[in-house]
Amino acid sequence: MKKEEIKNIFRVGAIDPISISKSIANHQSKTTIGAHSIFLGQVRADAIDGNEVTAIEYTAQSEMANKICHEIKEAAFAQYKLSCMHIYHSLGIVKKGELCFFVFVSGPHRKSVFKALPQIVDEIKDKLPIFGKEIFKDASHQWKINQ
Amino acid sequence: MKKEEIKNIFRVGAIDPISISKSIANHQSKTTIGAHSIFLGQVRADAIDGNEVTAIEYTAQSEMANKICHEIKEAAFAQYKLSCMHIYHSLGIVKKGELCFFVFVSGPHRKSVFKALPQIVDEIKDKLPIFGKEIFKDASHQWKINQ
Amino acid sequence: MKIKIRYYGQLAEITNKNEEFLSVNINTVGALKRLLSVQYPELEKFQFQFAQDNTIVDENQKLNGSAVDLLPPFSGG
Amino acid sequence: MKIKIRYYGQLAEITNKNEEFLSVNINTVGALKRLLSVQYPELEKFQFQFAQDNTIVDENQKLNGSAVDLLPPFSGG
Repeated sequence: MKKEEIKNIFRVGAIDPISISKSIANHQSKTTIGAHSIFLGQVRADAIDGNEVTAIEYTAQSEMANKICHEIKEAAFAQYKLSCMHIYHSLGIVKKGELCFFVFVSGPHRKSVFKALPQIVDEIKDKLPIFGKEIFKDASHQWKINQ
Repeated sequence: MKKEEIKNIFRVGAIDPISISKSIANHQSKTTIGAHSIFLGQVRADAIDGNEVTAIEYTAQSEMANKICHEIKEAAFAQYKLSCMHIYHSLGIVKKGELCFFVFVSGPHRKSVFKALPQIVDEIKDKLPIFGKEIFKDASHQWKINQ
Repeated sequence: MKIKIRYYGQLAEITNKNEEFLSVNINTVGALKRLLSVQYPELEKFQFQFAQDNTIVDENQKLNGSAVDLLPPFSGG
Repeated sequence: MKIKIRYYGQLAEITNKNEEFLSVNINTVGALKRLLSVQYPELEKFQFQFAQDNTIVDENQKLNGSAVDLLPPFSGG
């Protein structure tokens, strides 16, 4: 496999479900793939003290985030038998019910993709300098904390 | 949660990527969902003794398969905190590179969906009376065996 | 008793039929299995399971008049 | 030395700026941290990390003239 360049994972605004079906369809010519697995993060309308989250605004140190994401991908390719991997994360406002995070892993067999996907998702959440601001109905906000 | 009726998981021919994006988009009004995970099975062009798989033809005892699939779903809902689950499997011819199997699990948080998804996929492959006939380039065939 | 037998996957290929009706004078799945091995000696070479009323059954299961399915190993997904 | 400091997430809110240039007479990240705590006493209440050249650094790290990032806890996904 040729050395991949560092890709920009960031997209302004929500991730469109149509772009996901296009991403899936793009793999139909890769006939060594037998299994795909996808993770999608969606903005929840969490209620906190009677106030409801209506959107999350994401910011990031994107150069650093892209570099670390690239390292996470390379490590997963080295560890598991995978064919390809696509990752997008939103920047800016994503409203409740919309998608903010997309990780798509493909390989010959399902075992590898099922091991790789949660690991990649967890590492991205842990290691990428991305910051979510939860915006409430009454226009107040709080800074998101990942469990 | 109200008792769900037994659904027909079978679709004639390949699963269209567009139907997947529609299925995803249908969840944007469910704002307690924070995590989706999807499995897609794709027909590989495996080479066996120099002959190449060009399609798989699926048949099933579909009434029994739908009943067992329903039981697998109910057990997963009882075991994990999930919001919804959608499952499709192809019947008839699915060409190499096309999708034959779709499992879509959603829940408030990723941990439950990551545990549920591989379990549901494995159980469907193990327990549903579905039969794949691998059709080769030279029109010969062999019966698929799941590892 | 007249029972419907349904053949799936490779077993439909071996018997060259998807289903048939048999008039039989037997009570159990095991007895049906022996009867079918006489009718289709090739079956002996294959692994398969029986189902009745959409449930896998073992050889002690009583035939109840419902269709009986002959299911080769599953290979969905 | 003149260094660019960039503030992210909640830290941009506290300092009320995304970035600034500081002329400083110090060598390490630790010294910068102490200097910024004087400038922005509120920072003491928050957890944050430093990065230089797109890498998390500890307080012993030498300042090399590249921009320094102040990063609050990550909450992507």
